[in-house]
Amino acid sequence: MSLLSLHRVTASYGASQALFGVDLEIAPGQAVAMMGRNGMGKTTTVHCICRMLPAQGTLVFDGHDLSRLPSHKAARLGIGLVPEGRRCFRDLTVSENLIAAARPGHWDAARVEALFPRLGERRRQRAASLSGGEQQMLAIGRALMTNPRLLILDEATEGLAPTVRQEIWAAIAALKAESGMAMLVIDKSLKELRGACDRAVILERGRSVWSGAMAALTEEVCETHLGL
Amino acid sequence: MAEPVLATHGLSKAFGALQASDGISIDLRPGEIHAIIGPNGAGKSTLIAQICGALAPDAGRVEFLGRDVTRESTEARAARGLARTFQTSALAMEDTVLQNALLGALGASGRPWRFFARADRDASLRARAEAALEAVGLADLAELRTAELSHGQRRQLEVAVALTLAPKAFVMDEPMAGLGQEGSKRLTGFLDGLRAQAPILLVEHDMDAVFALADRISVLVYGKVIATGSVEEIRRDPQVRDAYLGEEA
Amino acid sequence: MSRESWLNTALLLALVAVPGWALWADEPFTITLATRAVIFALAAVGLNIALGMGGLVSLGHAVFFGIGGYAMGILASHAQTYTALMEWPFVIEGTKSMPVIWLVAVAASSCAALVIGLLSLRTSGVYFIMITLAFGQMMYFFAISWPAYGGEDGLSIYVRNGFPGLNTLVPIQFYGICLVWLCIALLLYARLMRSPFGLALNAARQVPARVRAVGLDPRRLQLVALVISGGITGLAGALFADLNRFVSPSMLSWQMSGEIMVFVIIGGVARLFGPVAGAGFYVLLEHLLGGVSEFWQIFLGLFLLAVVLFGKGGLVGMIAGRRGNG
Amino acid sequence: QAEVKVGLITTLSGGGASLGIDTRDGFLLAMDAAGRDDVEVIVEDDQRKPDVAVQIADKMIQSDKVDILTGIVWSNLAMAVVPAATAQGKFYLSTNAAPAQLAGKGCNPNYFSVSYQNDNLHEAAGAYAKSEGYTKPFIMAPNYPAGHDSLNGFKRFYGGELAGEVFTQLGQTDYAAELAQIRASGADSIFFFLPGGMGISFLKQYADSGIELPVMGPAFSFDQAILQAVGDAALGVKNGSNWSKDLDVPANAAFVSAFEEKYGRLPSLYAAYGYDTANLMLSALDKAEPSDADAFRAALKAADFDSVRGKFSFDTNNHPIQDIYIREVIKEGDIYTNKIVATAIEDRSSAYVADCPMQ
Amino acid sequence: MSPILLAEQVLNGLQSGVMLFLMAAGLTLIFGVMGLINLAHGSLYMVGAFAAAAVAGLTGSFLLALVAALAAAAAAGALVELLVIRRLYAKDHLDQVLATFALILIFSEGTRWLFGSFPLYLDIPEALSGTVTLPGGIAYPAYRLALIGVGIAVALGLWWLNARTRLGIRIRAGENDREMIAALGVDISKLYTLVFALGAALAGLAGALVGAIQSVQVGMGEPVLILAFVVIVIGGIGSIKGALIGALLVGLTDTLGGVLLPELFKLFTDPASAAASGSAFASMAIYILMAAVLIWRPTGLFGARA
Ligand SMILES: Nc1ncnc2c1ncn2[C@@H]1O[C@H](COP(=O)(O)OP(=O)(O)OP(=O)(O)O)[C@@H](O)[C@H]1O
Ligand SMILES: Nc1ncnc2c1ncn2[C@@H]1O[C@H](COP(=O)(O)OP(=O)(O)OP(=O)(O)O)[C@@H](O)[C@H]1O
Ligand SMILES: [Mg+2]
Ligand SMILES: [Mg+2]
Repeated sequence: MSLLSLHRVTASYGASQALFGVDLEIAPGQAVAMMGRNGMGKTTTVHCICRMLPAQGTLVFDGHDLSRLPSHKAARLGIGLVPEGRRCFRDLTVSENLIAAARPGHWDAARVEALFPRLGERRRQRAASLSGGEQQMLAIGRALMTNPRLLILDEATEGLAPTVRQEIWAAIAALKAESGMAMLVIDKSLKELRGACDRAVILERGRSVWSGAMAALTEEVCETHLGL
Repeated sequence: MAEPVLATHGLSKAFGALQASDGISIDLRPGEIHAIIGPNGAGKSTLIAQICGALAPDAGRVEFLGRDVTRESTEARAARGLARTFQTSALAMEDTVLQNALLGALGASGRPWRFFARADRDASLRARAEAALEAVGLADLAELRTAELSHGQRRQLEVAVALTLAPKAFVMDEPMAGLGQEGSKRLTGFLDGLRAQAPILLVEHDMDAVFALADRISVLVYGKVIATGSVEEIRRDPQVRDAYLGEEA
Repeated sequence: MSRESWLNTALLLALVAVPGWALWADEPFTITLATRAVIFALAAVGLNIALGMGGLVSLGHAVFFGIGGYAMGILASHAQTYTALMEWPFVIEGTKSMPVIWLVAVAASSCAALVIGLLSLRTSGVYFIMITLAFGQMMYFFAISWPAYGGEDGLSIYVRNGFPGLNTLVPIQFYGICLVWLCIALLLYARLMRSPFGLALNAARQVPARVRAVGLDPRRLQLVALVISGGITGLAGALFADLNRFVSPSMLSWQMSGEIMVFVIIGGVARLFGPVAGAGFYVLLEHLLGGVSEFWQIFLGLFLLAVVLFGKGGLVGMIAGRRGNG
Repeated sequence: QAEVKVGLITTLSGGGASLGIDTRDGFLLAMDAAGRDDVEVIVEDDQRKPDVAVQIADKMIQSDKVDILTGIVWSNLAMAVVPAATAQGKFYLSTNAAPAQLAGKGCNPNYFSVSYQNDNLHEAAGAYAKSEGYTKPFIMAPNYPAGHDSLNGFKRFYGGELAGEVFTQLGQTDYAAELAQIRASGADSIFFFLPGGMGISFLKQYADSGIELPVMGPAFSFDQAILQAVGDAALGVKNGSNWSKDLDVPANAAFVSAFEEKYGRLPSLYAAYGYDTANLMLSALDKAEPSDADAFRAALKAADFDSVRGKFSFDTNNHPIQDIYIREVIKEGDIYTNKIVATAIEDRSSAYVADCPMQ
Repeated sequence: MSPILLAEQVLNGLQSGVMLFLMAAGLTLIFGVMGLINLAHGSLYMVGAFAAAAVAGLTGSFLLALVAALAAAAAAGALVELLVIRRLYAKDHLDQVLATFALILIFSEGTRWLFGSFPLYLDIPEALSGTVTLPGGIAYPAYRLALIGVGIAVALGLWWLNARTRLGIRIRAGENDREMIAALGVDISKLYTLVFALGAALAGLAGALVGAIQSVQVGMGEPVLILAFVVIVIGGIGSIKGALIGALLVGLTDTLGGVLLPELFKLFTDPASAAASGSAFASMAIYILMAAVLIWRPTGLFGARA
């Protein structure tokens, strides 16, 4: 049984339609990569899952129909979001950012700080004054604080130094291995995605045009759909 | 060796106990792409803010085209021909893509005090704006509202606005961030050609791009330049590998 | 033509048709009412330049409105009593001539806008709202307790000022003057909106950092916008004083600032005819509801609430839809 | 079709509404009693805003074609309306506001104040202070024209030395600083003019301050409507007034009982002025049409009506000549009210008669 | 002026500052925390005062009156949030200004419709009437001392709520990015209703407490509203500490300005016109203070740097 299942999902921003039929299945513990060129609807799909944008079609999470739930209820079912562009709470300190999201479970502030020691060092600093990479770590840590069953990472390594990026990919791998957390990962680095994910979906102009095991993602597929 | 277009001398800036810039001296020479890399929080954006005038340094000087501009405002430096892109897009979201580009062209023309003419009918402004959009591949989206662009498209527009200024030097803070692989490749090719127009000070975490583009690389760690050199030199530098590159060397 | 242009044309035609209707229906007072609406609209067009284009939420526009009013009141009262305004170092006489009064009103209110702008533009957002309010309150309390020109009692000008070739006491003729001014201001607004200055100002409201990065000074743009805005509102103040043949500190009160802002918001911020629709709607509503019940302001409140909650972009937005680009 | 139209502009909404409502109710009480269907009264709310008052006056003159205007409570609104209305040949009968300008240089043959001249009630307090032998009164009023007139009025009839003279801010609600000043000044009495909520606040804070000096003021702060909100704090205060509900005049007794019967509350000053104004107008209408301005003016000037204040006649500036009394705040059962304790000035006209060109 | 009188006036200034803080506290909470410009705050203040006056009139108990004020204002606040304010968060400040301006009209005239146009009676409780003698021989009203106590308690409570509780942190997070805090599983709507009701209750409490020494009448809220805005802007929006210090500054400026400026002018002119012109400047004093503070520090004394 799949943890998250999207079937023929469509969505629009006002009058302009952005999704024209997206299918997506994520099994518990599975990591799925979502790929596609700029503006193809990856983030839009994420917004539909997190109920930040109304969507039509079937959206089921763990047996619950998502399509009628408000955002916070979806999150409480166990969907954790690391949003595109970080969106840390600017005026809150690092530790307040973490506290704001906290829900009981495995992950707490101490564990997050152990995962990203730099956050521990900047505990009392306002999020707005963090460097880009620090903010990104904070956004991941904040999503972990909700103890999700599905972690959505929308461009989570954007703007990070190679070393940090490697750290984050390592953290992602560790998360997957240890806690069996399912993941939906959006990233531009094909190489890293290949290592971290079991399956992949490719979006093009608001449609899922390809999906399958990571292994099946051949050069040709990449060339036709991702322009590589 | 040609005179540097842009140079800093001992720039220092502290935020409380944190020394974000610690005596940074770098320069940018004609025709080159000088990449600044370094771990997150090393002080790259802070350096750019000081170069562009958004932040006043505690000590040190910024020289542009052979003049000390340390005390000049952002707008004065821009008017002298220093163009920047922002790490997080700073665009007029309610306006169209074209209007954003027109704004750049208007800034470059230095004549905003016209109250009765029509901005979008001004041939020279328009030509400049459209050329820039064309260059980054946004020409088709010119009439779209900027808020409707995807994240990656906004990054492209960010570069386009800088282009309209036809500057003497570019300062770019992570222009690749948010671009897909295809987009990064295109932008890499584009920047490669751009250096003929004006040199580029490039802050970037995309090592593929940096290694492909940079004539020189400076590595910033904890506010200090720990190494400057060619791509090869930097790749080989054990200190840099340790602090920044990791396996990507 | 877009729906908004149709709406604008209809509004303009309605304004031109008012006097005809008033004569036909034998309701001469309608003209005075319409004059009031037109003058408020003019003040609001002024505010719309600062507010809509420049994003400067000024809760102190009554200062400019009031200065315009007092320019008229002071000049006319001196002319009325045949006393000089100033005898040293040179003599300045009062006047009952509208064009001179307008000139003085616009000059004085623009100067005030310049000074207030220089001091206030250091702040932004809610702080800007409050600092403009502060300047408004200073002027208000000053006017109340400053005895020379009537204090709280204000100044009564018994006869409306004159305009060469017109009899301004005839409501239609005075209405004509006001309507012409409104049209001029609207034209100015329309041109400004599309001009290079408008483009830059628009961006300065949204992303000042970007404007700076292209080499323009957002604060200077906003200052100029505020000066133009203040001048127009000041002109409206002079006309308003002439309509009532009276000025008092109530023209300087924060409620007045609030009302001008309400006109803009209910009409539609940054819409060309927003202030016209807003002022017209408000004046009409006030007039019609006033007779309904002693508690008519409850209904006024409900109407305003409905406009905010169910209309996007004010009345103009409700009818004409979202703003087109360019 | 009514032959005479009367426009009553007064404050019916917002903070000052109680004054306007009483004005209107008093006026309409007299109109109802007269039962004349040839006189139509149009009532409109001025919201206490001068520009709205002007607009209503314009409407009444232009569209409703009224002959007579009346009803304004506040001086600043009167200054906005009266000069323009009289300039257009309309009659204005004031039910309350009577600023100095309109009594002196700016007097007008078509403008009649039926209430008083603004200074009168303060003058009464001044006269009373003198007769009581106070030597160091502390006087205060808000810093606006009516406040200045008030203190000048007091000083005009008191004439002695002051312990202090303070102008408070218009709309001020906290008087701790003034109370401290009073305590330190060694005053032997207090005179204040603080209309509306300001007076309520002052009296409550005064009662709680531990200062125990005789207090005087004009009637406005001790009016029927306000007293109930002040409560015990007002007891014993002396106030100058040209009317009181216990004034021993037959017309007054009839008025008070009729008002109470119709509206279920005691009348206030404003109601009394409204009532008198209507009766004055009716008496003149019996003799002449407003369209015959000269005859109507003469009929008004004769003041041939039964005033609830007893003696009533007009001086050359069309302001009343009347007795002005001192009242004391008392408690009658559960109700706080006033009773007359002295006559402060007899046959008082106004200080500005000499400036008025009409002689 | 004797030193003892001056000391007393300083005390008066401080006390009026605390009173102002009481009024401003709820506004800071709503304004600073939720980012909402609530012009109807003054109306909720009025609702509290009227509820208190009505209940005090019926029961004669000041304590019950206070409870009623809190309850009525909180209920009115919650209702307003659910019906109106809720739809405004996504809109810009201007729509909030207009909508809450409309609420003022509805509240004011609605209250007048219910209670009539005449001011109501609300007096201080027997136990707190009269004066207490302070060191230095200053006779000071006991009720005002109690007000100071309440003001300080409210300040501490609010600071604690905002800075130290998870509720406070989440509310502030919501101010930065509502959509994001909801996506993290926080029911921000319910939270905001709660905050609004709390802010309203504080306004109601202030209305009842201050109403007892001032006048309870329609329109009592608006002058207070302006002053409260002045206070929180001087202090820096969103800062409880700022609101307290801003309130004290405004209280001192207002009181001492009113007392000292006429004295100062007496050095130049005769007493009557000195009193007049001194008072004229005094009435502008707090606005001059506010403008000066903002020119010097564009985001108030303790506001976050923009
Ligand atoms: N707020 C919005 N309003 C209108 N259209 C939008 C909005 N956001 C995105 N779009 C449009 O929807 C489409 C999909 O955008 P989306 O952000 O989902 O792309 P994406 O795949 O995440 O791209 P990127 O890699 O650049 O982030 C784009 O064409 C974009 O123009
Ligand atoms: N206004 C500020 N107040 C306090 N600390 C600040 C401020 N701005 C930046 N910093 C700190 O200074 C350091 C340098 O920040 P900067 O943004 O320059 O880093 P960066 O090199 O650009 O990093 P990234 O690659 O992640 O963008 C960071 O540790 C950051 O937290
Ligand atoms: Mg995206
Ligand atoms: Mg950076």
